[in-house]
Amino acid sequence: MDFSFNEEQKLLKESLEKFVEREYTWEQRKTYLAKPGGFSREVWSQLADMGLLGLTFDEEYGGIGGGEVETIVVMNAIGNALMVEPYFATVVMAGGLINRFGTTAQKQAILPGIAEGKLIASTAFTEPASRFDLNRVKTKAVKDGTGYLISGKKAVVLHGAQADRLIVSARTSGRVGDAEGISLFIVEKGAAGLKAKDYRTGDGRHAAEITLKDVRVGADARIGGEGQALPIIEAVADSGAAALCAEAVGAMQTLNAMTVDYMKNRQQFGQPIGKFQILQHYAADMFVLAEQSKSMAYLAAMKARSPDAVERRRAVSAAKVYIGRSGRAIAKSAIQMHGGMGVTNEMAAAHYAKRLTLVDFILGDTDHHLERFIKAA
Amino acid sequence: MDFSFNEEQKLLKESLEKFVEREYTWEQRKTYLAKPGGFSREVWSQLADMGLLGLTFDEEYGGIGGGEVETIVVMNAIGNALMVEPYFATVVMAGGLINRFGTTAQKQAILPGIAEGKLIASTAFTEPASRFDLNRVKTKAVKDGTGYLISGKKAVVLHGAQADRLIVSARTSGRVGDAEGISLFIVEKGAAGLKAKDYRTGDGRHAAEITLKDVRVGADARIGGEGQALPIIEAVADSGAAALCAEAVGAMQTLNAMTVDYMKNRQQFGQPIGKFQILQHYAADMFVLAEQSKSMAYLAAMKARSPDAVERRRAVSAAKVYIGRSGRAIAKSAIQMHGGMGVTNEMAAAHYAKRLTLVDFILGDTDHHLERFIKAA
Amino acid sequence: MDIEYTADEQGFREEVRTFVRDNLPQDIASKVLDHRRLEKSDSVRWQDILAKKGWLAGHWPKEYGGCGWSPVQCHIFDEETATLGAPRLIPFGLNMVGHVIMAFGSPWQKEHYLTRIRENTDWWCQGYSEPGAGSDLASLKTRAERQGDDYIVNGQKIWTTLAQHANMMFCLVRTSTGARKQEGISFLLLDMKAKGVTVRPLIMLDEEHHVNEVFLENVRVPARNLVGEEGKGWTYAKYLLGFERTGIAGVGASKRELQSLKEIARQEKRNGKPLAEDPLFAARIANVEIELMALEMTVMRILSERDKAPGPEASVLKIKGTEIQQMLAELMMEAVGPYALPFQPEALELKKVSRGVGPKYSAPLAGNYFSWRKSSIYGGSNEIQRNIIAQMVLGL
Amino acid sequence: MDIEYTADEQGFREEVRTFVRDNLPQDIASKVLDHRRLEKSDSVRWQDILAKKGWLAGHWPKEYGGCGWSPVQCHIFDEETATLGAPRLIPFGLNMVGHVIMAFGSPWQKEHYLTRIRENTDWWCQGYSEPGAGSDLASLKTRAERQGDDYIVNGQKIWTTLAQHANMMFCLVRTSTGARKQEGISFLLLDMKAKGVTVRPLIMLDEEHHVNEVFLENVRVPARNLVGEEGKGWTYAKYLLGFERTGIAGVGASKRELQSLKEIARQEKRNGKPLAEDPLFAARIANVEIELMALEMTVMRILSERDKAPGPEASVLKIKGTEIQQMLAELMMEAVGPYALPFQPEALELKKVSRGVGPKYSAPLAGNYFSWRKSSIYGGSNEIQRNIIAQMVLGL
Repeated sequence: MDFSFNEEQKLLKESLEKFVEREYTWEQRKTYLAKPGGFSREVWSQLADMGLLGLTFDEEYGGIGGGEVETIVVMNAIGNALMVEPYFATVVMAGGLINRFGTTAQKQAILPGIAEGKLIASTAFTEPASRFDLNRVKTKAVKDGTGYLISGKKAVVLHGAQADRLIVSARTSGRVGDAEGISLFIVEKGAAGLKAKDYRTGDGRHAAEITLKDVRVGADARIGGEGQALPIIEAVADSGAAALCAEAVGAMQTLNAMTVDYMKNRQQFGQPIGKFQILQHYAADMFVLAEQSKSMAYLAAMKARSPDAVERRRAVSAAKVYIGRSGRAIAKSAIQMHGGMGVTNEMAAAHYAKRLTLVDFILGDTDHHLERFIKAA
Repeated sequence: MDFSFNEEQKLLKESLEKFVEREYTWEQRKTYLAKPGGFSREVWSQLADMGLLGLTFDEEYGGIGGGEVETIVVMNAIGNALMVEPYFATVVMAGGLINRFGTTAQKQAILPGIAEGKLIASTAFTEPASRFDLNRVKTKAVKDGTGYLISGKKAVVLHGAQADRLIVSARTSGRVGDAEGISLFIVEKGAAGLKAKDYRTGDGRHAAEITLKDVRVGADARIGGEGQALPIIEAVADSGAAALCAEAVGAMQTLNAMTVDYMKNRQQFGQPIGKFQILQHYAADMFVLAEQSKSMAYLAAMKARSPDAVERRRAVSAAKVYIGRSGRAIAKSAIQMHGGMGVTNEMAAAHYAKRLTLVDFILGDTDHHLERFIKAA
Repeated sequence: MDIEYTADEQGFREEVRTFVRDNLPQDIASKVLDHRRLEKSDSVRWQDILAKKGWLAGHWPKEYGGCGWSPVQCHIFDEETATLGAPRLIPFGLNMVGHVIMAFGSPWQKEHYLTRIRENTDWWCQGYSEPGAGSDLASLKTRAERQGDDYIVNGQKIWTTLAQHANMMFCLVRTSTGARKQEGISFLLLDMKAKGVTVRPLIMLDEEHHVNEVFLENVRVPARNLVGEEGKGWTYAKYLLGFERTGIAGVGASKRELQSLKEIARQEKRNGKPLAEDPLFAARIANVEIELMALEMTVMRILSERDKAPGPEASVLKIKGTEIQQMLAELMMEAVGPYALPFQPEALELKKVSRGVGPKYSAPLAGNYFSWRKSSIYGGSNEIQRNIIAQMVLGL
Repeated sequence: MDIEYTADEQGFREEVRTFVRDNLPQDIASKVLDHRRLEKSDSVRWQDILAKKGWLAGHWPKEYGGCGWSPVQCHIFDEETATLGAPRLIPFGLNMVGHVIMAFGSPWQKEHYLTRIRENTDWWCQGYSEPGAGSDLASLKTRAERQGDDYIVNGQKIWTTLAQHANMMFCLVRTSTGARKQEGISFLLLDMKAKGVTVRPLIMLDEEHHVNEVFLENVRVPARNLVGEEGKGWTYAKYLLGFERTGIAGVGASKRELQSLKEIARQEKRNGKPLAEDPLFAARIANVEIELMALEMTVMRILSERDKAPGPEASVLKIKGTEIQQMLAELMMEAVGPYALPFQPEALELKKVSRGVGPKYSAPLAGNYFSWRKSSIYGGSNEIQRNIIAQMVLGL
């Protein structure tokens, strides 16, 4: 049993920390948020240069063959600095999916582009009425010659309008809610019939509502067997959830540190507020939750690719429940302890609190995963 | 709108307080607990002399015609002093049932006896597998000539072995869980085939497991129409739940006062522990819960006889949920703040905490009433 | 003991309900019910309607032009207006400085300011908190120096709610330095249009502009705008703090929000069934509903003990009231699942509803959740309220 | 990073499991698994079995006759023994005074006492708390005065767990009065059979006899039973406090109790279905299970950072460990519904199971719940643990 990072992982962590210190101060971050699409293409290129955008891809496709631990390291750093680049959507979700389940041609066509920072990609699994159920797919893909015509709506697709490629789940047979009959397709930006309505999310990222109207794709755009995509989607969603857990833990750590710092400096009643026992206990609880969350993020990462699907579901869902709830609780306490400042948009702490609250609504909230955990028992 | 007691009610309250001060100190209470059946027949007689045992009965049967508010006053005082006499089982439950739903002959036969302190009575609704469902009756009553033969088991019957009369629910038709087909019968102590296994409860009262084997009762022992007793049982259980709420509030008030007192006197780190902010906040939360619980106990009492069954269920179940949960929370905090002393059986506070915990399991716990509240919406 | 309303009270409720139904502009009600953005003009319009009816200050004694409503009537009025979607009355004049002026103001202040409050002429804001004086209000530093007939005020106020709309501010200022920091504080009425007043917006978690910083630089305040005696400001502020006993619970508004939550939970689906029927979610709704029932009964109980002086029971109402508001806001956000994420400030405009994404009720809900986080901080944080209960009520 | 056990560790687990299965007396296991009353002889029997195998002090270094198990091995041993129903090892000798003697004891103390602990000869108890010194342990008042080769000890200890079975007590006593109250405290080893020692039972919430008051009246303790230096007792006590890092979490025992809870929830019915399938109850079980998963991972994480000195992370384990124990006990009590009420001390005897009322598992559960309330008070209350985290870890 070993919870330490190896030398490469330590180097990765350090180089990210240095990068953040240099290129991702809070002031710099504000300028990135203001750019088109809500992130910095320059930062994105730098991440590519550091090898991060192909982190988990096989080496023949421009990657460096990292695994879940490397993803933890990066996502943790992203959470620490509240980075807004589309790493999660592009590298973890879309890239991870293609690297694991795509054909050689698909890998060749997409992975090097992602690794080089030239291609943004995202996954479009959620629909307006699906809530968090990955099988509740209404979007249809109808065979048309050798290809398919896809029609339907996808909801809250992260960076959907910025993405050069979208991986879309669509039903080739069966009914909404069936496990069978779901297929996955790669759709290119600018395809006829594809529309993206871009918007910001409450935590400052971008997402989009996607409308597909008879969008034509070739047979070579399909990932996995026809109608057999649900296990792929679930596997990738579990990896994604584990990555989000690591990000959230990073955000908790920074937010806790900021809060303790504020408690040491803010004076009321002639002393730092951190001298008040009730606030000390809030801070202690925040610390405990963050420590336990860190443990759960490790567990999720270690089990995210377990060949035993029950073990995988239990670990990932347990982590998502624990971290979703803890993140929300830490966010509330941090806001409360920052007092008036905590409810303004002016303090960095507020933005960490918002991210920790809203991240719970990506890839399944606490209730969703609690139920999944119970069913997986 | 008026939340005050009228003059008679105030007098009742005062006379009870004086009685407790004189006859129900903590030391006296210990001697009562040690008596056969776990309570003092002398105290019981004194309560009869004060008119309390016929409090809510009609005057022609030796009662004084009080209502729910009078019951609140008494139950609150019982909770304040943690009195162990079978008031709830005898007067509120069994007596209340007969007074409201019995025949004239039944009233004449039983109510004056209760009012005079000569008769102990109880209700036997719960069964070993019924949990808190009043309709889950397996005990059978089979017609036999003009009377019935009753067979079955009844669980956790309060003061069941001390009771001279038991009011037993039994199925005359239908299946376990049906709403129809339940009847009520008065069974006398010593009836052939009736056995009571007496035991103490964790909060120092007595209860019994009752076994009935072909216990013969006449047709005149039936209360209400054959097979039509469930609404009667529910109505009485709701009155009973409201009364338990008032008792619990009384126990909360005393326990809170004891805890605050302890906090003022117990010294650690050179000051009373009540100076520590975290403990102050625990105490403040205990106060808030007790205040809110008091409000809910009033609501339950006021609606316990509402002709609108939905309104009645909503109010009583909401109160039982709120007070069950609050009582448990107050008990935990009180124990915690009493430190080592809080986990010994030597302090009165410990016994209040036990009562507040275990009272939740009488007439339906928090979960049971939460579900009932939701269904009543 | 009787927890039912009297026939008179029922009649009053009907009267209020009918009036609000007939007179509350539909566009304003829609905004409130759908959690959309209220403009200054919305509040002004509605308060003008009430002023015309003579109900804006209905809770004031008749001698000051109010209707002398009983506490129960006030509760009924609050509940009915809130339930039907009326905007919350801006409290700074009506429920705050108004009461201080009634109790401690000069005849001129009473004549001039109370009339203008009652007739909805002035928009007041509250100048209490300062950057270094939040929970520890008494350590405020804004100074007022007497110069002839004027005070010259210098300092900075913060968290000044809706100061951007206000033309008057009541504020606490330091006129001398006493032995205890509570001494030497005075209560001034300050014209926001006066020279030297600068209002700077503070943008909140929901990215909306509700509160401000107010900078005061050599602001000249006529001495006739000093309330009561110089140096007694802390006493007046405390009087005010204890005054608002039951409105703080927000029962009416929370009842409205509970209905809103239930409606959303009926529309949203989880596992193909309405979220309202999901056992875990239904339990959470029921729990907050039961909390609200308890709070309402406690409010009633306090109202019925009217003869008793206002006491620290307000702290119970503050704690529970804000906890319930926050729970309701959180459940509404949770109810819409992935649609908690989109940030759509433009959808907060009534006219632009159709441009939003997700179900029509979803756009404001995450912002609404973040916005309500302030309620456990403002007006004496819930930690301060627990200190008050422990120390004032329990004597610890 | 790798969270799986090594092949060696897996092998060790198998070895422990097999040994416990083959050697733990069935009657003892039944008592533990069914929450029934353990006698002194049960603990002695089991500890004798382990001593014979050489595993009683397996976690001790080899130089003191232990097996030098790694922290992971210790964790595995705890987990396997707990899961299979072995009684918890009485910690006062093995995990407490043993470590102090190893670090600070004289050669004679090491030879004499460590051997007797390892061989299960002595039953130790801990004399720390006093009536006036609970959380504030340093204000203890028991005095020890040097008289020739002896100390004469006078005072009173309280909350002395299982002192009724003990023949030895390690205790903190005051040998002089220092400037700070932590000074002048010494660490003595006291024979419970000595003249002047009186043990009085304290009956607990569950009406069982677990703890005691110990009165010390002119008790003569040979000076060779002073550990280390006079006046350094506080240092040794603190050393001990930080020593027990992960066992405090009680992961193994809580895993066993979780299984017990699940089994009860499968047997009990609510609405005609197993309670385990009731959505609200299932959610509560799942939540405590997830808490326990997190705690176990945190324990592992701390174990794997073995090179770091023992730190205040023990506070995290204490808080979460006891919260989980209490939740499990509460859920088991809730699971049996009305059968939480009967109090059946006689049913706690293994032989008398059949005489109880209700399902056979129900009798001990309410008592078990009340008994566990102590865990958040003893060993440094959870409030003290939060103080430690805030002050020692976060520097507040």
